[in-house]
Amino acid sequence: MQITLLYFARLREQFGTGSETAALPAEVKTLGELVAWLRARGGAWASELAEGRAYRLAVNQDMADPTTALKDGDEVAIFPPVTGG
Amino acid sequence: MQITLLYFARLREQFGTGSETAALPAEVKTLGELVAWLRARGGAWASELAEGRAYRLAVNQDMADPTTALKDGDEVAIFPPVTGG
Amino acid sequence: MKISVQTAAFDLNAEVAALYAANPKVGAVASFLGLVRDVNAGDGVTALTLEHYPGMTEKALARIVEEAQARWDILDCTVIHRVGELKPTEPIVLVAVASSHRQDAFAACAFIMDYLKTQAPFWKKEMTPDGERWVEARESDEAAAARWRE
Amino acid sequence: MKISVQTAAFDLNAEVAALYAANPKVGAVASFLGLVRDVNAGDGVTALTLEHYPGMTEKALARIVEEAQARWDILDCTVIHRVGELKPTEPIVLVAVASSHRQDAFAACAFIMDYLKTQAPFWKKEMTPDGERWVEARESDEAAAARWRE
Repeated sequence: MQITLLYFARLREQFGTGSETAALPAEVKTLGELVAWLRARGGAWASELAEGRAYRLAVNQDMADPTTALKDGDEVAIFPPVTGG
Repeated sequence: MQITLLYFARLREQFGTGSETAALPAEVKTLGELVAWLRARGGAWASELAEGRAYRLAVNQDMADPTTALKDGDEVAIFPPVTGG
Repeated sequence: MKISVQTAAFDLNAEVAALYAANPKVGAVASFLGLVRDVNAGDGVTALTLEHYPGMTEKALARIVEEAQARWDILDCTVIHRVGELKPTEPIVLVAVASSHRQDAFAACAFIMDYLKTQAPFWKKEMTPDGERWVEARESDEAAAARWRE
Repeated sequence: MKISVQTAAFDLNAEVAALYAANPKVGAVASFLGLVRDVNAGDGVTALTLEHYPGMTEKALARIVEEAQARWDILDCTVIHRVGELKPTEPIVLVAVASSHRQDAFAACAFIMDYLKTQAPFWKKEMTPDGERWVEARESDEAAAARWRE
């Protein structure tokens, strides 16, 4: 399946991009599996998404967690804990 | 001793005056004794200051209670529970 | 700190800006505006007259603000209470508290309002279609003030 | 209900008056103004850049306001959050809640701020004399939001 990935704030800077379209391998079915797949890219992906790092996930503009199932066409966002207000 | 008495809101209207100067008999030494002395005037004084009626007391512009001792020249105010804000 | 008892209306922008515009340590301003409602206890209210005890009013408000300052980190604070005749939708009271952080600002603002409601000598008289009446104090206001003493 | 994410400044008078001027049922407006401070975590801050997630931001704020409406009696409410570059003493956020009674207005306003701080996708970057840095989320903000779920 194909999804849109969005990155914000520190993650956007570290990954060097704010968005990308990704064609996911068949075994990537959940948000948690997506993060593991991104982490396997190495570099900033491995360090920013390492176990124990704080990041947040959203699917189609709602907060989500690693167990959330993905479907074709989803808009997935990964970003640091929010700091507005 | 001589004191100034101030009345506000409903009590001012019921007593028909907002202030008076009173020369107290020697046995009136506390706020509680002052209220009893006023109550003995009868009429609105007896009904508005009856046991169980809600009123508040202040001496020299600070909230006070019936045990507060009076001294010559005090400004004593009697008024209903406050309703500002 | 500014405490004012006045008949005139006030300018919310100017009052709040006075708390933060010149002080870049201020990160939060919590404010409360109390307004005349056109209904109370089920009856229509066409106007409100606010009476107060000149002298004691300012003293009571200053004491309430001092107690708030002792409890929370406050950088500045304004309390304005109007007296005289007011119509529905007119502002009666403004309490605005500036602090570095929002929790202090919120708590101090709510505290000042709860104490003002039970400790500051103001009285409201309502004009209704059936005539005038003095507003009765509410038990819930006593309870709100009491919770800060727990 | 008004929710706005904008770069422009806003007019506190106009925003608050819009909540009560046409509705004589409103007895209380609690509001919160968040401002850029010139210091954070011990360092000087000369400017702040606010980034957000367009689309999700408005959705998250609307959801927070809906939850506040479900919990308290709210007559109207405005949330404005600015984005882009801001200087010390400039307003960042306004949350204003109108209600018949002050307890609902205060609680809903504090709740919306606590949730906004942890649920709405905004991020602050600070300019300091030593360069730029992303502001770190604070544990105390998570704790403030968590207390509403107890």
